[in-house]
Amino acid sequence: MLETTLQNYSYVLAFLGVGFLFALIPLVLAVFITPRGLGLNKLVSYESGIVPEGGAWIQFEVSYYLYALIFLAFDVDVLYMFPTLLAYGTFAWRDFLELTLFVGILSLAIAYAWKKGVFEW
Amino acid sequence: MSEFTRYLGRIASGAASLVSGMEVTIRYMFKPVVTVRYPRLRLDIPEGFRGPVELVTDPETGDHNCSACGTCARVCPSGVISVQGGKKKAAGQDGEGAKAPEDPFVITDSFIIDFSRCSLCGLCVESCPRKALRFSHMYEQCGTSRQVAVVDLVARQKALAAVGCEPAASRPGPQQQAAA
Amino acid sequence: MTPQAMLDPTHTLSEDTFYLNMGPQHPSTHGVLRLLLRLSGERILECDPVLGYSHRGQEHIAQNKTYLQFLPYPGRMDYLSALMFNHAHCLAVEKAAGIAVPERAEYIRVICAELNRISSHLLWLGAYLMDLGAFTPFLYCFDDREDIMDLLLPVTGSRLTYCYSRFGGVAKDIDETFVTGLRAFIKKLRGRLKDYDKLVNKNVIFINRTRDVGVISADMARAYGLTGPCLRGSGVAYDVRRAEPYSVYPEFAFEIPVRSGGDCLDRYMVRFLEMEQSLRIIEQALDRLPQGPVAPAKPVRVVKVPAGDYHCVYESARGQVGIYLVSDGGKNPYRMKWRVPSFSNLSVLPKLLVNTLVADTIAILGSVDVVMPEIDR
Amino acid sequence: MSIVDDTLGALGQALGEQAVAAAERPSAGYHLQAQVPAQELEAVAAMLTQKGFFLEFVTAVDRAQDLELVYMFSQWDPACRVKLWLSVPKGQPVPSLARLIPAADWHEREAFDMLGQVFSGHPDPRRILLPEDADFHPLLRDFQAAPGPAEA
Amino acid sequence: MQGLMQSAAASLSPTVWTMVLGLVLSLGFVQVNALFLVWLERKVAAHIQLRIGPDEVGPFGLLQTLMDGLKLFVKELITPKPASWFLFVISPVLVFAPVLVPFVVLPFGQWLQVSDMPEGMLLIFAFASMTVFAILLGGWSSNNKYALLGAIRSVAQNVAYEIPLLLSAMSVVLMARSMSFQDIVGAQQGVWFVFYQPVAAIIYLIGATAETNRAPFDIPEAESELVAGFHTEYSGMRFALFFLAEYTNMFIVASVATALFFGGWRGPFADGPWWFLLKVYVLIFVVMWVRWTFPRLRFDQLMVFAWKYMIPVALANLLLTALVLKLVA
Repeated sequence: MLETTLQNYSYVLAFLGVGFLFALIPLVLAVFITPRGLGLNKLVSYESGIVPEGGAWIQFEVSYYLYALIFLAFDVDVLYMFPTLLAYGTFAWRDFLELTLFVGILSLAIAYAWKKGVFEW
Repeated sequence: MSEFTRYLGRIASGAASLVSGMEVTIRYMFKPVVTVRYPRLRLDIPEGFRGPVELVTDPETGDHNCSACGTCARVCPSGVISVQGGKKKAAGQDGEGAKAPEDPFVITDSFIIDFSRCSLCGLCVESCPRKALRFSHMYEQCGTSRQVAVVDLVARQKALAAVGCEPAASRPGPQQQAAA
Repeated sequence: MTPQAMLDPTHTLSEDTFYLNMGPQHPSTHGVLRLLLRLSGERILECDPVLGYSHRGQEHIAQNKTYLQFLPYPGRMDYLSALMFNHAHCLAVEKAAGIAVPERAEYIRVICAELNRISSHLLWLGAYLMDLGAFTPFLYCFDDREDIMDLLLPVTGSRLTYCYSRFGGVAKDIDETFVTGLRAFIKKLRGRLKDYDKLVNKNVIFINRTRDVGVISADMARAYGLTGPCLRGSGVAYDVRRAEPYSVYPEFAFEIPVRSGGDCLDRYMVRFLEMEQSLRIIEQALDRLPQGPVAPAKPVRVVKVPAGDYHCVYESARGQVGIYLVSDGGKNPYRMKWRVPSFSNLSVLPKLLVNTLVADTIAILGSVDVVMPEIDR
Repeated sequence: MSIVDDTLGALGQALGEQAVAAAERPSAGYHLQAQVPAQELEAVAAMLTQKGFFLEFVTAVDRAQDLELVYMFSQWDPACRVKLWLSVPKGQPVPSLARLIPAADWHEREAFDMLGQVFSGHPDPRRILLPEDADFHPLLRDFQAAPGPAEA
Repeated sequence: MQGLMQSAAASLSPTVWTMVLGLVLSLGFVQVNALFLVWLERKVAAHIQLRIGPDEVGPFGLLQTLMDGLKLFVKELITPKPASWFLFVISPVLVFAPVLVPFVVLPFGQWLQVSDMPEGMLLIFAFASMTVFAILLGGWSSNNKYALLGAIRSVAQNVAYEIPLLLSAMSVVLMARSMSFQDIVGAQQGVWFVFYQPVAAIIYLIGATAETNRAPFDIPEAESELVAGFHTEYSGMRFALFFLAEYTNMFIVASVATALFFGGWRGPFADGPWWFLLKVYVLIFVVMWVRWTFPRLRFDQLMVFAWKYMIPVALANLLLTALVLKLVA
């Protein structure tokens, strides 16, 4: 069992590594092939043909982070459900009840955010 | 409960509107394409098309009818046209011996248009008292400088005649286009 | 913060003011409009439009040309409804100089102007949908527009910047091919409008993007001098063709589509319905097309306008064109002021954009339907 | 009483009978015209706005020593168009209507841009069509355009 | 510990062979697939819009994309001055690196699969969501305002649509009692899951469209608003990598949909990879068809759609599935 897992993850590692190389090599090759430095104006950030006023690295509106926060709470919870589902059916009605309870509490989170107007801009 | 029915109704009506939109696009997908494979295929240029002006070649004389009166140059909104020339004696005729012909013999030395400034309004063609101007059917015009657009129509007509080009070369008929 | 302060070079940017230049080189500012936006996240706090990128001094040109020579220029202001601007110029000069126009020429002018209105609205429709992210309707509209151009090309000689009207008539008569072609086109476009209705007008995404976005009330429209579909979308049934009829418009039965909400969807619907009304006008004009000359026997070359000032209004695709002509009796206009609809229509934008999202900016700007060379002149 | 007569009366009351005149509508394109002293301008404009008029445009005509300012007001339905005009010596400011009528904002900026008419109290007196650093007003009669690339 | 090492070494040699073969095939497939998909997209778009589309290079214009790729390869790589150099350069690599991993578990056929991991489905979702890091890095490091807006939108959108995606997949897991693709496809012997789970299938497809930033959910690169969104500043090969990753991701989500809802490699006459590929490309065609039909949603509407419609419906669907399973069992 452990062996197979190791083997499987060696595939994942290899595919990840090759994917990395596969993306990197053409970029490195391109550096040698492509023309360079034709005109300094190209190096200015694009902003509809006007030299930008101030950079883009600034404090940003909070509403995006709110979404991220709900997501974090939600996604992690949802992930817990995968093992539950795999074991689903081994008990009579207990697992259904537990699943319902879990989903119900999860839904409360959305209902709360909905009521609080997180989704309104 | 009505809130909930409305919620479901919104989903249903929204989905229905999306499906009807997709029906339109899939129907168009199987319609014949409208693209014309230019330059492999060309459309006929209709008679009224306004291309850069050119001098009409008189089929009898094989020459243009311009009398260098300058009406076109005066009426032109953008100063596109400059004409030079005037009444001249016919070649081989002596000053006093020849009688002045009824129609004074006119030579147009040059008829220069600067197409880069032309807006194809048609005032010159309409104002010409001798109907010596018309629109050509040229539509493939490009160049790398403003000077390319400056053309002496008299010189061009002479050059075309010298190589035996048909007077109507600038207005290809449908047959010629199909061959191109 | 006032707009001047925004442009003041000594003004230091605080940590979280986010300025965004939208335009002049931007896919959906419809030409060379530049919007300087101050944002908080994606919410717009302030908008300052910067104009003049395609200013060509048309009014100055008018002072230095004869009335006839200025003829091709108005079509370059609003290049999408060149026939109408061309017509408007002729109308203004004819009225001032008292030049009569044969009836057949008036009918032809109206037919062509309405065709031009449809082609302008079609281009707007396609471009607006493209602004909202749907590319396909754009090409359908261009397909329809192509038919209009194919119809107008043999008659006017051009495809976009027409110069067709002449003082006292038009440059060329229409023939039977044009009339039959036009009748076929009317039938085809009616079918297409049904498809647009299914593809766009009922689409839930489209409706959500445009409903209650950029609401202009009737009072606001009045205060900013809005005209055309922008005004009619706000519930005011004002159309120059009805209010101060010119040419042969009084002879046709047509409705003025009006919507009361004043949002983007209403402006959209007004233009959409106007296309059908234009088709109706064209049909009636074709049915009643009189015989006769299309231009005076002796073409009008030199125009004598008595000294004084004259004002002429015209309903273009974007609203009311006003030509204020001052003559000193000379060959050239002494002063020719073009009151163009887009200029006033755009002036409402800074007010409209406050507290909307970046995506709405595009939706609102598109729904106002501006043509930059018209504004900049 | 028609809207034209009504407005004629109201303008006559505000400005005096001799300043107001009916115009030849079919050729002139407006129904009424009135010469307005600069100090009365805001009051008259406010009065017209109250009556439901909207501002079509503001412009100026160069008359040698003076600028002739033209304000075109219009009523939608029934149609009534009123031309207000005043002559001001070049360089003398005129009160701005921008705060009263938002439409005047851009039109006054254009009049300044093109003819150099200054509107006092304008909230945003920048050029509008020409570049910020332009030092000329092209619609003044003595302005000569520089030759373009084709002529040069 | 020593035993573990030994057993790993013993199992090495067949593993290495599968690995090399799998890598070569996957890499080749990724290339060809991207070329084909770009061509297909352009053809579908063209014909929907009454146009011809590419038809000059190669038969039916099939080689057009190859030529475009070559052109991009020799284009100048511009790194804007204000950008954060290292992150800017590395993010195209990061966006592409994880797209190869799902090919470990994608079930092209009963025997055509590198490895049938028991947690296969989860692996794909895990790596698919890594793309968003690269997009955020790329958009932020560009120091361009359009790119920043695009990147932030992208993150918010991806996290929001991740949840309905997982929830709809859960309904299938619940029915198949496994997360291994072979088991899931095996469970669809008679009837495809799409007939048991139509709601989950629709939610999955919508979520997948959003995850791959395809219209009408293409707000991170909404060209009429944000010019090109997060890849505004990218040129040449760097841009090509974003492009390649996008089209490969499209293939991956469509493959997962095929395996979860449409019976994978099963089909009439003879089971096999041809059925799998056919179904995947049909699904991709539908996604393209949708793209060339609809306008784009606004950002807040997109989020509202996810949180107010997709997630509640997906949750309800999951509970319903659990209940029905209890009742029939």
